[in-house]
Amino acid sequence: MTATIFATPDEALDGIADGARIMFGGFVSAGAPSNLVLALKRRGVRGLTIMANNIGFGDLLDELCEGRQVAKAIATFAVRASSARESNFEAQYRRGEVELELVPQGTFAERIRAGGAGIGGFLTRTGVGTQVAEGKEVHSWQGEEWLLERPLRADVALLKAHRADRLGNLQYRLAGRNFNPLMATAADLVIAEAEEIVETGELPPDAIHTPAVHVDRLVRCDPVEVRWDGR
Amino acid sequence: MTATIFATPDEALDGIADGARIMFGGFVSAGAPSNLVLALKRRGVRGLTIMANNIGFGDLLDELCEGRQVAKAIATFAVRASSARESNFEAQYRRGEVELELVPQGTFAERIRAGGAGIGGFLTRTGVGTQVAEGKEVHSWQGEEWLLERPLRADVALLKAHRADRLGNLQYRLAGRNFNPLMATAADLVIAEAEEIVETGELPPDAIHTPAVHVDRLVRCDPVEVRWDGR
Amino acid sequence: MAAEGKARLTRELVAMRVARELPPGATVNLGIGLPTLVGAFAPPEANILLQAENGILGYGGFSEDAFDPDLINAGGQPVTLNPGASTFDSAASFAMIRGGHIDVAVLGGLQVSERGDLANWSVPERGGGSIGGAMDLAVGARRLIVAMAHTTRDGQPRIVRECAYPLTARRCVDLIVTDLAVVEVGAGGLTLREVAPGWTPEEVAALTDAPLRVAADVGEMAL
Amino acid sequence: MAAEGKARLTRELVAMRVARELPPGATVNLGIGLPTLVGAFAPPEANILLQAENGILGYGGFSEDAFDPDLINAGGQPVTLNPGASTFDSAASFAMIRGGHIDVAVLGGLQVSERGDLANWSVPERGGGSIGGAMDLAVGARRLIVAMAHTTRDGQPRIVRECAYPLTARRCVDLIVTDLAVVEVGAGGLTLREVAPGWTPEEVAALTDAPLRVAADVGEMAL
Repeated sequence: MTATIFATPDEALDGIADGARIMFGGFVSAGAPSNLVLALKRRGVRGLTIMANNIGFGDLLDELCEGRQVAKAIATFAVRASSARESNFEAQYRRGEVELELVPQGTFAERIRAGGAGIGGFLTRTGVGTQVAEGKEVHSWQGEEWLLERPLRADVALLKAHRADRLGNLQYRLAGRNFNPLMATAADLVIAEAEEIVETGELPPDAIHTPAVHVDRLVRCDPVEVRWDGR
Repeated sequence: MTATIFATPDEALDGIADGARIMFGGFVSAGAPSNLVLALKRRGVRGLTIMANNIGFGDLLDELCEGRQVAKAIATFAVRASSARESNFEAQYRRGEVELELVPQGTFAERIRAGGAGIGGFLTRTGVGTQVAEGKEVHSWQGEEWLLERPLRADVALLKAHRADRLGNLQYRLAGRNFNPLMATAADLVIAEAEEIVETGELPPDAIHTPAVHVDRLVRCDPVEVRWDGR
Repeated sequence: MAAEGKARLTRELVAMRVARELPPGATVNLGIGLPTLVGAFAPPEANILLQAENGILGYGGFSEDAFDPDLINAGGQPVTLNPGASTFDSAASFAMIRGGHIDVAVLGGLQVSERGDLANWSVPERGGGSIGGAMDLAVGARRLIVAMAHTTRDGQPRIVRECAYPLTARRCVDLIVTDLAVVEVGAGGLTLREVAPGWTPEEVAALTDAPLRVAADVGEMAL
Repeated sequence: MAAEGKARLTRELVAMRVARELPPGATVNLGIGLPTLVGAFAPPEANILLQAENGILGYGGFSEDAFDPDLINAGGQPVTLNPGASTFDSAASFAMIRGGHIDVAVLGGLQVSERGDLANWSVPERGGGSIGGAMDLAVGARRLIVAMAHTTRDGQPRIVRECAYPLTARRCVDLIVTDLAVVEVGAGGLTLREVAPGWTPEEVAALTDAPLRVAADVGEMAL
């Protein structure tokens, strides 16, 4: 289906309700759908399960914790080993108010890809013999041990593209690509903010990173300035 | 490692010996490394296991069968249901002279990707209840049956790129991409023919389809004209 | 039998009937053979996005231009690209297919069983056949339409109780469109929805091995 | 103990020593913290290709230009791109890492065991930690170098018989470079290869929990 273009990020989130499972593209400052995150904060929906590479590391997701909108996070960076500085998420996590599933980054990426690709599970050596293996099937093959990891899907994916066309094709820029194209395939409703929306046909077919079939809603937004200080 | 550039496709095949397991990019006429296939024919190595989407359907791989170089094929199109026309491969297959492992195309793609990505196996619904399931583990999960499919790797991958840079980055053109970027990750030695080789730095980072880390050898070749008549 | 001399629909008319099943904006994969004809009968205003499993979304008609070896559909036929077309590798293409992102697939068939099992890739007595993307499409597409001749050349039914030919996938077919009829596959078996002009439900049922329930509102095939 | 007052190598000197381990043309991933310093000490003529797991191959030094949020390494630091750099998604990036396409990974460490087990992501008494890409790199890189302080701030050895902290991966470390020593991990255990200037093998062994075999040709750390 052709993507629908919305005038504001708030309108683009129409229908997202309490308890939604939401994926967020982005890696620290790169390719994060910050306009959509801020609109989700304004929307005030609660009990969310959020899936993102990081929360509280140069992203705006931690702001969702201000209003206690997050019930659970699935992430690769969410808790610091040092207590130098504490995010809202960490404080709530340490008080037992939010749940956290910490996932190795490669497994996180692969699980999302599997969720979008109709793969029912995959075997990886990552995590064998660690806390990550707890409760998972271990397979032996070719003299190695492998964990069976399961696909990850969401109700909604919120993405940040550099450029979109009106049909819904997306291009990302440099390290802004990261999890965005994977999440585009793994959610029932896919909403992307783009810095620019061009006419259909302007993007060369070989240079499109996410084909339009994966994108339901678009909104044009100037990027929100975000910078992590590394702490 | 930076790619090494060779003057001719014959020199680029240096070291390939009898019994090699070789992947070939390409889908019918699109993105097929025909110069390298013809060089492999001239090289005369035998007992090959070849992995390609198709053999004898608008490709030149069937010519390898003229000199009986192929011992086994892993492919998705190799035998016609009609006997209207017979390729060398089909004739040899029907006489029991070559071995054939017929694979669903999506499973073929995913197995190669798994081979390049360190995945020890994956679950797919494709092939359940068919001949393809013979000898494979069947898993039950979420009320469905899934086949456990294993990764596919090769000694050598022969690829066709549209454009390369001297470092080894590759770009493909339109439907010429197909299996090429997957095979680039799944072989010990990766050799690509390219219609053009440009200076390193000329390809935009976001428009590179195969990063240079995957490519060992390059050779510049004009494409060989191939067209399938559909029979 | 009187029905034997009657005219059956041409391949083009079967394709035209299939095209009416495609909802506006649908993403559709057309298999090799008869199904490739369907694209030409989808009205442009329906904005159908055609996917080819060799890595194209948004291809158009068959190309009349100079042959471009890198611009073919999955049947090897030269095609054009519509505005907004994108290209991708085979893993991404089958992630699209197997991940449920294709609304409708149209495949050719050798046999379809009353449960919706499909056999479409191998004729053992003719020495085999090839799988291509058929098994992936049969399993992954949200809706699967099989377009085929109602009987073999020597008059044997292709809609059967059990497939004799090697299966492509089990319980995958949603609708069968033949040169004689439109048959829906449901939990309770097969329902005859439409018959070709000039044919009666009884005549179609006589050329069908599997039991056919005749729909209360059975009509002539809408072309 | 007399050794306690002696100077240890700075983080920069540890990074410099690690850089000497990178073979020309190697594809290298540098973990967060001390390892990110290694890039600056690799000579340009070595043509090291730096991979960042957030999706860059071929990044260069830290950027002094206006901050570009889309051009950061996996530690969130702004970087430049060298000619020939490419960018890709996280699945492709970890396919590169887990598929054995990274020649060397350099990671920080909390503890390394005599068998080469690594613990580097969690300090339970400080409330946890995060995994990031560490587990994937530890398992997937062809060679794993751990760069860390030889002891904790309060003098406890980090090279131990058994890791007390949660593991990153088992039997994954090939070489340990600390502010006191270079230690090789082999099938038979740990071998002390080099000591920091002014330190004796005995002094280093005294600050090491795991048994250390002293190499016959043990020397001063080559910087």
